[in-house]
Amino acid sequence: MITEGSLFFFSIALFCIGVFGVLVRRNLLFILISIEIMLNAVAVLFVAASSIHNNSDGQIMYLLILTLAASEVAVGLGLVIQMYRRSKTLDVDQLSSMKG
Amino acid sequence: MNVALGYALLPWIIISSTALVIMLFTAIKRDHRYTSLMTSLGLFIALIVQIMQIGVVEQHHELFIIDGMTTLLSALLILVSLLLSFLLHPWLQNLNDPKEEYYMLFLLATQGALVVCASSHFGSFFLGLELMSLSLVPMVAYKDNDQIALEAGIKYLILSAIASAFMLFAMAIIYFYSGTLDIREIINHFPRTANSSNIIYSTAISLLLVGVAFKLSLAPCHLWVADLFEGAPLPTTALLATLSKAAIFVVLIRLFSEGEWHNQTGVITIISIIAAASMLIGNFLALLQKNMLRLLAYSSIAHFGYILLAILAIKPSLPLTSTTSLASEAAIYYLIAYLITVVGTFAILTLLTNNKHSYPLTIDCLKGLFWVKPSYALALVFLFLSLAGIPLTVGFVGKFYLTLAAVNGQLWWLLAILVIGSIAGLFYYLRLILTMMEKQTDSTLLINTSSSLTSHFILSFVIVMVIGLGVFPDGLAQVIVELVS
Amino acid sequence: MILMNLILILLVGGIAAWLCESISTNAPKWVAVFSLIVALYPLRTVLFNLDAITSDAWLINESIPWISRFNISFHLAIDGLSLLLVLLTLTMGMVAVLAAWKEIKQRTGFFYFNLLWSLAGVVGVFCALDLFLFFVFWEVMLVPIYLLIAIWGYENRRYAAMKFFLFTQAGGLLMLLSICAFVLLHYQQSGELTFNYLDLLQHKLSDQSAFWVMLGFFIAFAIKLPIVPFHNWLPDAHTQAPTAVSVILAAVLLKTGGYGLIRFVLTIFPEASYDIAPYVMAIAGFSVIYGALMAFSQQDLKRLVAYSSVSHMGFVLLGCYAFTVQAWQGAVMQMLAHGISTSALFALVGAIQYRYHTRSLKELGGLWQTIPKLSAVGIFFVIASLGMPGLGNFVAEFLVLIGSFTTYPKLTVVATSGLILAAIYSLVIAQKTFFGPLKLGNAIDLDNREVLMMSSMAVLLIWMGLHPQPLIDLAQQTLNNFPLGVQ
Amino acid sequence: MDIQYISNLLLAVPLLPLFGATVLILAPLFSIQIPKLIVSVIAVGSISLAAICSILLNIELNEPSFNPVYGNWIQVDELTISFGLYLDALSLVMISIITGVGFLIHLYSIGFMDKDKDFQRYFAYLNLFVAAMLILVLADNLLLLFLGWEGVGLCSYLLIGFWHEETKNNLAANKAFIMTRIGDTGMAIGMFLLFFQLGTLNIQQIQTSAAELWPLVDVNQKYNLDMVTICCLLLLAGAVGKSGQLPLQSWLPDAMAGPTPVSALIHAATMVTAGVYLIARCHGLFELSPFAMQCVAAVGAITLFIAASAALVQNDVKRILAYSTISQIGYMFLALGAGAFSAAVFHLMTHAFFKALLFLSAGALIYSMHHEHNIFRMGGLAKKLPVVWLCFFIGCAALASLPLMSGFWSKELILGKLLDQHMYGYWLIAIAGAFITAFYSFRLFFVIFYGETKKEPDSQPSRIMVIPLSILGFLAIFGGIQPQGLIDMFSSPDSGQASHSIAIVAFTILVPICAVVFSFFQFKKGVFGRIIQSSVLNQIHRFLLSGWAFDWFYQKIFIDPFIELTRMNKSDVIDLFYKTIIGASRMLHNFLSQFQNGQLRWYSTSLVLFSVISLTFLLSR
Repeated sequence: MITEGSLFFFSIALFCIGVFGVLVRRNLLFILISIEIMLNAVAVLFVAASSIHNNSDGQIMYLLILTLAASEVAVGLGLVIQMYRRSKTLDVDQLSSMKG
Repeated sequence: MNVALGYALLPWIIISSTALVIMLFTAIKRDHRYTSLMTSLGLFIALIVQIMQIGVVEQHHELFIIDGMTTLLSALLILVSLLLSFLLHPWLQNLNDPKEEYYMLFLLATQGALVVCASSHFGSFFLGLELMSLSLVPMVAYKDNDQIALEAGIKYLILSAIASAFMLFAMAIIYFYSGTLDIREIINHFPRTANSSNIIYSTAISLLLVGVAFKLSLAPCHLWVADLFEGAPLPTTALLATLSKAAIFVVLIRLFSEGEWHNQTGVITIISIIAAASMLIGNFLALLQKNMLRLLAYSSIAHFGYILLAILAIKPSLPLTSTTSLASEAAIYYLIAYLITVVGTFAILTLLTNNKHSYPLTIDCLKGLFWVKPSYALALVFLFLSLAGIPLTVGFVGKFYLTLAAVNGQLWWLLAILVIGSIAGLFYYLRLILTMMEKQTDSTLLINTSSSLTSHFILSFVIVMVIGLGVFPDGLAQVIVELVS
Repeated sequence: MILMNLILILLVGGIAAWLCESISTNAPKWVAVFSLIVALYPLRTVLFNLDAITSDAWLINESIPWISRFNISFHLAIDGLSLLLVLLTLTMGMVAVLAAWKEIKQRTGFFYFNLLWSLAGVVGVFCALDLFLFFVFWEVMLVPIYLLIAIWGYENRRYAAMKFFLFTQAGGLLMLLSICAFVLLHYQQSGELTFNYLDLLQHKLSDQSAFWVMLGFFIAFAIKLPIVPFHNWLPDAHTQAPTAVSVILAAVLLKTGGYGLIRFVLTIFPEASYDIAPYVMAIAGFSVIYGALMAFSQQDLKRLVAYSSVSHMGFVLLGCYAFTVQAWQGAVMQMLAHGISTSALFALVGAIQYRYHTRSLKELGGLWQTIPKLSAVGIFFVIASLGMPGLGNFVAEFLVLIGSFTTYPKLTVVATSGLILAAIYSLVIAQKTFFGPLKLGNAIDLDNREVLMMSSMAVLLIWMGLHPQPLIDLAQQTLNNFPLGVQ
Repeated sequence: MDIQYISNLLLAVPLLPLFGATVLILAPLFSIQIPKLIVSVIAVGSISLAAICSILLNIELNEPSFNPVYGNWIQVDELTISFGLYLDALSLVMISIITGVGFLIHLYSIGFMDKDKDFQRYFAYLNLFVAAMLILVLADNLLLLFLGWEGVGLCSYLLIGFWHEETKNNLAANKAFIMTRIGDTGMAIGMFLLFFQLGTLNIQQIQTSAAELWPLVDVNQKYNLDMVTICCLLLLAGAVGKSGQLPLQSWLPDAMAGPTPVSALIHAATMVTAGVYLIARCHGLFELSPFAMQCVAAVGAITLFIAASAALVQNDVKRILAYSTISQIGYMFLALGAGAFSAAVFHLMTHAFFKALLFLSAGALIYSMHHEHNIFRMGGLAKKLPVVWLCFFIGCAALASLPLMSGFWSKELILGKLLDQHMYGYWLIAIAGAFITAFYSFRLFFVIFYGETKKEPDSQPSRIMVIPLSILGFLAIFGGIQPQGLIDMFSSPDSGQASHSIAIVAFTILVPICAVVFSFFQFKKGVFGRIIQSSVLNQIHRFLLSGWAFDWFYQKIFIDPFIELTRMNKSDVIDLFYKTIIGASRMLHNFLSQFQNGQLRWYSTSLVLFSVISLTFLLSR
């Protein structure tokens, strides 16, 4: 039996993993993936909440999140390609020409 | 879907269908001029419809709330878009890449902002927000051969995705515990005192705050904004500085004028600190900044810090709130003043640079402008004075409103920081004005400037708005009073 | 709509001056002269009937609604005090135009535009009876002055202009806070939201809130006056400003501080002012002494005169807070007399700089041998500034001191020693500039324009020194209407 | 007596010279050239008309006092200051001296300043001075008096620095002005205090209401520092400054930098005696405070001795005369302090005559000797400059108060008054002073006229210089007839005229004669001008030469610290505070800019950090 609490903590853990990934990875692709993980954590929570409260709002939100994730990746990958074409690297730490 | 709601949503329908038509049109035949005309026309019609709705339409839908405030600010947002759309054609003209998609993204971003502005539900809020953000990302990185635009685009994409994820997570947590996504309901269920679910709400609120602070580029989530302003194309920056921030702020105003937040001392403290930090950090970062766009970015941080004061001043049982809602008025007025001023500034900068200019756009580029192009420079002088809050400009009226509201709310130490920040702010605005009045001229920027009918219209419109609303603010003030109360 | 016309004439004149530049570079100054003369025209009814209307509370009082949301109106009015200061503004505006006559060669249109707009702002400050309107004018007059210093100033102009602006703005913002707080407190008690001076005047604040509200106003005016330790903008601004702007600064801009103290701080918050009076008197005395000491140590002639301004304006503060009729009258007289004498000194320094391109006391000397007229006039104003009886400054300082003595004898004695220091630094000016062996070459002496300008100021000073009664009576009219808690 | 006529006449007295001054000052400003002759006519004419007016007033005035008011100057609340002139015997004497001696000196100046390029400016100042001085003595209230008081100070300043090309002269002028200003400030405070206490500044009213308010305290409490004493001492400060008395005396010797007729008029005959006039004018007030009277006497006595001793060793003829002026005014103060007001004023008058004579003849001497001031570079001039010789002799004799000269009568009167008041210590000082005075005045006389011939005079004084000299010489001899009005002027203890023993009278007469004789023998021995070998004596000589080293003392105590203080704070300490703010802002800017490092991962970290911190904050509450 999956309890509400465990779902909650699972999603928090997943979210934290995503956050951690965003923070420590330098590769742009991995950062995008980490963001996906974060979004998925949110999606899990929404679905779980939806089943608890017995309304469909959460599931609709899940769909929306899915769309968001997809379009984000679409835009993101476009940029990834651009970046790789331009500088032959995906290291985000290289992206620091603007400062001050 | 009844007719009244349809009428209420008519501006949105017009704008999104314009975007769709452009998409179809582009698929058939690329024509820059027609696309541009179509965009402006669509926005113009939407604006007229929206203005007609001000104070008339009142709709409380499950997802949207369309009332006086929404209509007024939507009209304003459309106006801003319309103004910017005039600039797109001359700017894109000099670009080698395909141009038509930009208009589409532009319209979609506007649409997103309008949705956010009217949202009363986490779902609609989220949809609008993402529509706006995701349209903005390609707009930021639109220039194909531009390294720093790409850099800015990537930064914005990643960071805004993180912020969205944070906000979504907060929504999910709230939904998990309350079972609803309707904002007003959530506010009403908000725990008045400390109890077991407090911890959950605290988590949610702090995550939500991160998202909002990021979108409004409030300190300490302000780091991205300067890079973005510097890297992104000028029209995109203008849109980013005005539309995206204003839309979110409207939600914030609504949130605060409905809930009883003064009991939530913890949240109030955090927001106070955010406001104070934004005022200080923004102004002091701008203090010696040489890059024009970074400077504007920092000044926008400070300005949103100022408006937070109005938000914080929304408390019941204060002298003026007993009869009217001074603080909300102040927030709205300041927002309007800021939008007009900033959009004017970007419009003029865009006109001046016309995309032929090589980066970076430093302050020195404006050297001697006053003696070469007096009309442009004069407009810029008024705009900077307005940003600095000098009387007879709309910015001053906004600041006055704000001060009155903050004094009314007895936010003394924040007011002290406001004073310090304003003085620092004056320093760099005046520096800009002075640079324009210097004797030597750096002609690289200025030679290109062409004067067309559009530019004349924009210049005069900006001056009339900034000075007109500064000298005779009463009309607008009365409208706001009516709509808010 | 007398006063509105007056302000409007100046504003329109400014724009006309700017536009005229395209006709000829000389046109703007004639436009400026013309508009300053025309500006007197609306005042004719008052000026020709001075005796008849001294009993009325307001000589002119006009108001039109402006921002109804806050019940703000465009409320202008003058009484004796305001009238004196408005006249001073117009007169010294004329002097400033004359001082700039030859000195300003570039961008004359914009120069005179700024000059006239700043004068319009100052006139507005002296006339505004709505707190919001007052604040608007208070700020509006600064921007043109800022530009004047920053564009046409000397070597270090940007720093000086910025310092000037930031100092006054800091005060201005505090004043804005005070205005807001005051209006809201009034609203809380009476349920009426108003920025009208006369309505707010009726309002009595509790002691503590009165203190804080008063403090905001006080600091703003103290910065403008300026009072040690808020005086640092003044030497820089004066030193770097073009002559005409120095004249405007000294003659009228500083007076807005004194005017504000009298019109707002003392009138609206008599009790709170009375409570802090001992401290303020001490600061004022210190200002007198400190300014004089600083003046003595300067090598830059303009800086010296600027510090002497600090010293002189200390007397204004002294007079305001002594709470006696004589001292109050002295403060008003000091504003007028200092306005003329110090402006004249600045104009002189400007004339010297125009001829020799230096203001350094080390480089100047022996000017009497080549330009005796200028030197004679210079000696006259030096003597005036050290408080020679028979000239306006003496009457002012005498009244201030004799009035203050009855309430604060010890502090007055301290401030009186400022007279000795005034003599010291004034004589330093005379000795190092006009006397001694000639160090620089020949130059052209004062031309007719300058003689006219200087001699009219000299005549005014002598008139104020020997027959100040009309001025005193006019100012007394204000005092009669607002007793300020003066016994 | 037609009141209108007299008041107009009285008004004309100060206004005529003022008119002359105005014309002379304004003309060059508007580029109008006035020939020298016209300048002289305007300048001397205005003074002579004023002199005639004052003579007419002497004839016409047959009331004890006359007080016309010409209008209000300042009226604020209960403070009322009018343009009122007050004519009584005292001011009548003063205006007679001022216009009379002034006229003579103006006349003399035409000759003396003949070759000066600033002829017109000179007469403008001089006229202005006379006008101011007349206002000073005629004023019926302290403020108007102060107007004249400062006015004469100003003219003195301008005339000391008349030859402005030389920095030395300007510094002397500055010194004179500032030192007198110090005294004036005291006097101003005195005015404030008087107004505060009595509510008026009218001199006569002050004296009457002071007498009501502060009845004379009994002798046991006379050293109490009560209000009237403070008032008197403050007024005394002004008097001391103006009259070159201790401790503000050291400007007067330096003031000799001006043209010699100026020294005669301002720094001998008129302005420097303004202090004496002030105290005499306010005698009703001073008499209420025995302590203040004591102070006046003490100041006078000490000054007369110090100045006389300093005069002993000076080389510069004008400095000798300057010290002697200080010393003689010391006598006047002594007399005032003893309550002998009429004697003081009498001595003021005779002093004006003989000192003006001395200065003018010194001027003639200097004029003839190529601007040579040092007496030891002159000598043997008795035959070569007979007129000057004669004038000098008369002047020195009067100064030494040899019998039957004008100075004799006034000084005897003062000495007698001192005995009357049982002020024996002061009497002794006065006698000693008289001895020294006679000694140094004849030292001067012998050295100049009978010393070794060093230099030849190149010209004789012109006629226009000789005429005033001879008139003044006449007055210096016969001016010792005390006008009746003067004696009656003060109702104070003049009545108790005790006769002194013959021995004392004879002693006082003999002292100056002995001094002259002693001086003659010393001169014969060649003591004067000899280089001093003994180091102790040398020290004393230098000490005396510097006028008891007051200048050195003031330099160390006041001027140097003052300059050091201002120099230290030249760039304004308070500005440091604002500079710190600027620096701090810059540092803050740089600090904050460091966080804008362009690193995406740092940016995302900041978001996460913020959420963590705010969460911690919310939970910790």
